[in-house]
Amino acid sequence: MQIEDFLLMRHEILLTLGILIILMADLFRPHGRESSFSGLAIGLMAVITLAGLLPVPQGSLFGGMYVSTPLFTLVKNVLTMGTLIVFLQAHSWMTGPLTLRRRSEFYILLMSTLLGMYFMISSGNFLMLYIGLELASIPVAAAAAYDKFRMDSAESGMKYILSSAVSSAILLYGISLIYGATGSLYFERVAAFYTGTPVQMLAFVLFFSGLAFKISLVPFHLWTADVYQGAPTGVTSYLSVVSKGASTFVLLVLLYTVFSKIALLWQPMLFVVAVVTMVVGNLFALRQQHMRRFIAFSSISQAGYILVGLAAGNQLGMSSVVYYILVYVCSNLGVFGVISAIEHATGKLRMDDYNGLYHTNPRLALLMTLSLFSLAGIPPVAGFFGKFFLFAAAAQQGMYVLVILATLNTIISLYYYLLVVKAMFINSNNTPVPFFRTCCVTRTGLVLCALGLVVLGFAAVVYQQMFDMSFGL
Amino acid sequence: MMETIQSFMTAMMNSVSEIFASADLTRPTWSKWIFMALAGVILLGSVLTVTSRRILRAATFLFFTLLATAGLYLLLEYEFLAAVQLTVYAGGILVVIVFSILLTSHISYRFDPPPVWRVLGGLVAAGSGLLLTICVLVLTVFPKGVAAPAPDMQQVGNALLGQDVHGYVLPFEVISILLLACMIGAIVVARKSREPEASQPDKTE
Amino acid sequence: MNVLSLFVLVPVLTIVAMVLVRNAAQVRVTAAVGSVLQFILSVGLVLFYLAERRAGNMDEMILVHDTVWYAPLNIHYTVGVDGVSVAMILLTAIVVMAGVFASWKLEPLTREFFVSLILLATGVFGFFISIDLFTMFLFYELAVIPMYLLIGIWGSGPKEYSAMKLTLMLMGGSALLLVGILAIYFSSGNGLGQSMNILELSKMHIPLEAQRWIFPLTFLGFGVLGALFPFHTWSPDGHASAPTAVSMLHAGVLMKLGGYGCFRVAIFLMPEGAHELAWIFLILTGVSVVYGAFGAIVQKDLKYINAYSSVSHCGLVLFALLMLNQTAMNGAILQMISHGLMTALFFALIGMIYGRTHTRNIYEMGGLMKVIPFLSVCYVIAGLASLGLPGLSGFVAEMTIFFGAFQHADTFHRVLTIAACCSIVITAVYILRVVGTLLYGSVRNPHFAEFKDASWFERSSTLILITAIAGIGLFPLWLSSMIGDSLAPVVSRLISLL
Amino acid sequence: MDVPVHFFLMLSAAMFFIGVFGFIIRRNMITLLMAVELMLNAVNINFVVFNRFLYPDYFEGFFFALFAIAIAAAETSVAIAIIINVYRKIRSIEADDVAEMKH
Repeated sequence: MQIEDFLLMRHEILLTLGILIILMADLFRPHGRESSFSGLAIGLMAVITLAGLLPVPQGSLFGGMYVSTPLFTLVKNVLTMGTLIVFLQAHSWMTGPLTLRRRSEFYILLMSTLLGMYFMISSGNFLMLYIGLELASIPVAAAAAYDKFRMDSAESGMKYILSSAVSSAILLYGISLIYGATGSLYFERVAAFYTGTPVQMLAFVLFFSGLAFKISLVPFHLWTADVYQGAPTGVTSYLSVVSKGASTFVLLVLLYTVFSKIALLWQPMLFVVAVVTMVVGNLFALRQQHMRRFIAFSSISQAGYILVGLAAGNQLGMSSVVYYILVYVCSNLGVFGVISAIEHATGKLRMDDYNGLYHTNPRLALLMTLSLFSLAGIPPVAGFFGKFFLFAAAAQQGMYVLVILATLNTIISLYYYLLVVKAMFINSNNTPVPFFRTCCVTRTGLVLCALGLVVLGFAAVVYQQMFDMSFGL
Repeated sequence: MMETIQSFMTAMMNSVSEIFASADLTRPTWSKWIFMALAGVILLGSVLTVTSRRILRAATFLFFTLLATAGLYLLLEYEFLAAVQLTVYAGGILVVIVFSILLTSHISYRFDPPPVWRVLGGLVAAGSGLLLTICVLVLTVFPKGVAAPAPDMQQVGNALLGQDVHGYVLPFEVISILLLACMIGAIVVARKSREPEASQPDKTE
Repeated sequence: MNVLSLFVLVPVLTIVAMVLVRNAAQVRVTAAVGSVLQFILSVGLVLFYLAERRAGNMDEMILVHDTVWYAPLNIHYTVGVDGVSVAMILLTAIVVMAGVFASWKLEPLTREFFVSLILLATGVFGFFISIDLFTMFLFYELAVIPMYLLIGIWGSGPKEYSAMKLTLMLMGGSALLLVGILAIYFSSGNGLGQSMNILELSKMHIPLEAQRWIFPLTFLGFGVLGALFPFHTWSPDGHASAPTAVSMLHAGVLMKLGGYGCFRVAIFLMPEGAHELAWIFLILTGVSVVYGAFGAIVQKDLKYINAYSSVSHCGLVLFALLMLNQTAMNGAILQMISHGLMTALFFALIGMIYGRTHTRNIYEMGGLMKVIPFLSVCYVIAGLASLGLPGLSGFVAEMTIFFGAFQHADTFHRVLTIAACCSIVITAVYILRVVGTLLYGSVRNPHFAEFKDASWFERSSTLILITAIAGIGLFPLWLSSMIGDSLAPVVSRLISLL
Repeated sequence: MDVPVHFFLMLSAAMFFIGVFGFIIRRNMITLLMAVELMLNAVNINFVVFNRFLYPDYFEGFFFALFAIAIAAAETSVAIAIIINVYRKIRSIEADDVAEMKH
């Protein structure tokens, strides 16, 4: 291996080192002294984010097992930043007594998950894809069951591992048929032989279903609400943002490269799945009272919007999806930041508890409003731009019906997002969440989200960059 | 519509008869007999695994299924894989499963039979999936590869640490991290620890 | 730095200043300073515009400034104004200023109220100055969303319901609009390069098949905000629940966004589609006009009366636009301005009266002329303007509209026009009825006698509006010629295409 | 080898869908896990068969099966850990007892 190769894989190598550092730090920490590892993990993630910004050539290693392009690097950076923000927001929880004596494990689990996502994104072979996918999901299950003094956390972990196991079995069956139909597992060769024979179609459908589990598309979404509700808030936000973003991006890349020849099959399929996902997610979100369940269904419907861009299959679609993932990271982490701050301070998690929040904690309420508006696609926050581009991509392909259905769905979603806004600003409450100050680390995380929400929309250069790196069918 | 179905049926019939012709069942050989025996064990074992109402029996049937699968690998001359299957699957996974069964269930415990609608739903879902898959498989003509000799351990070892095309050093490394992470995850979840005093507000509702 | 961008920048800076200052009194002063500044700016813009025209600058839009924003979709930040938008900007500045004064004593959460109010104004100004579809859409939504909080927090009655209904219906309209904008963009250009710029788009030809479905989409999208008949139901509820300044701004300015959008986007960009499908919407707007007027007759609540009257008047705007000739369109724009001013005045007065009587039921009041003469006189003036008394702005606008409408000689247009004319009579009926019961007669409630007449900020608010109404009524020519000049090229293109 | 490739494939397909069937009808967590093991096993047969019969030049299927077994082991261990943790809480491993979730 040359030194450039190390540079090409810097995300993965640095993250592996980071995991080892934390492991070692835990092993050699003085006996009887507790340390939170929070600062260490945050610092490591910050270093990786910065290192990711270095300009580096593209290329492939290990005979095509590992591929890196500027777009991949960019998405990895987005995911790293998302993880960084999750760590920042989890800081106050991680320094609390509930996590005593097993703090380093939390970071190791999430970081190895992130490593799995890196490999998943950079894979050039179905084997690497699968290993990355598993590395990205098995530790999450353990992390979901991390809060083991609560019943629903354990249940959440169990639901996640079982559904993830079954989905990866289906995915594997798909991969095995792909291998049988094309004779290879390397993306390039598979793409060359993928012409759409019946067995290839079947293989694709199975493969897609497996990935759809991870992105929680309807009808593979049944685990989502329970898992989101039960897992610790930090893990839930990680699941709904980083994990989902990575899987979506992988699906995007595969659809546009490996399966590009059967676009005529997957475009109508995505059409249907997108519509069903949006509608079901929205309708269920309407009646949720528990904030984490609420966000679970909201994020299902968000995945539906992303599919609208995916279905387009053009350059605009690809860049819009990537852009939307970035925006989604900021918006959803903003929401989760507020939720976890309030949960940590008061233990309250129901929508009624948010009544009158603005009067006691105006800043949190404002950040929540901004994030929700971004999810709903209201200007001037970034979500507006993200949605516009997604829909523009579909419109470019002439899928106006899809766009109309999607925009009508945004109206439904606006309704329930406004319910939260209403709770915070309008409803009165005899026992409101008392005023509290978040610790400065958590606040940094919140400020980062707010900044992202405001800046991303207006700074067209971000989108321009993504557009330049993207490609169509 | 009728014509499409008809032509589909003819194509199916043709493919099926072709497959059976290539199997040439009139001239039984050892490998055919062994395959049939193994297939029988696998099918029976699988069905019993999911339908048995005693969990320990289900595990036993699963064990036989896994053994028969290892036999299948042997039949295909993949001795190494058969060995891995035996040690990791039958020896590792299954032992863990049996341990956990013994930890969590009483030996005489019997499941309640699943409700009828669920069985029907399962039958319909799995049955239609199976039917579809088999139709697609039957209709597919797979390219005839040249039967090359099975890999010897030297080749396997070289490929496992190879860095070029068809080299597997990267997945090998990544999977080691995966195993590490899973170990840590399993430990952090299963390790017994005392619940701290409720200085935190109660988070369950 | 482009001059027009100041119209967005000033309110944004005002908001920043309001967030930073210390107490409610300072917030009020900041808001007032900001809105007055904005007013001065817009007067300056009008003068500059007239001077440019007199100097012979015959560009379709002046002060055009173009910055590329999102290159992949050809989204530019493009601003520019013609006579129509200048007039609308002036209207907005006046109403915002009056609105700030009218809500001078508002509590609680004074700071938040003014921030949302100015945010709304930012959206409106941005909408009127932009000539890029994307930025236009952005500002449109920016103007709508603060309404939710404004009504929901500071409103009265079933405020949460009204606020939600209003927001969802308007956002539903904007959803159609989004599809329409994308469709316009992607069907423009004929492979030569697509555009979001309205000026460029008007020179391109959008295929007729596309126009056939994009026109109704965009017209409906904007029409929801302009209270087009089956989609007007948000308007009475919204107005009735909204606090004073919000009603003013909403009826006075926000509903004009709908009319302006219909003109600028739907009709201007898709003339053939408009010509073909105008009849459907003519019927709908005709219904709006008559239905609104009748609705106003049966109401007892002052705000509802005005809300229905707004439906009727805004219906008239769309009605006139769809006549697709110079005179009627000129009248439509004039009507927008006139209605904006007078309905703002109405709502301001209603707010002030309600603040004293704590009821809006007209039958519980009476004889107000004796106790609060200033406000009552203002109310009479507003009423007269509304029913189109010569010398006030309403007359000019409605006369022009009906002149224009009568230029169509076929039966269909005639019948509709006559039906719409009837609305004037109905308007007269309900205005006079309200004025009669409300202001004259004996004082029904004894403690009404203790009312104080308008305070200084209430006076300034109403006087600003009355001056503007009278100004337009007495000297309509500069305004109508300014609008007419800008309409002429539009209409001539409309006619040449057909 | 004189057994046609289709026979192997149909065998594995049957095994896979029996696993699916079991996953649908069972509610005991460990049985669910065993159903998943069946499915994974079926997949491995597929890989091996394809490798042996159709594409014997490289050992892609062989290695995939190898790695899949390793991953299945890891997955099972975490799943068992979680199941034991659940059992400690409620003394039951029936999924229905766990799912007291409200919708």
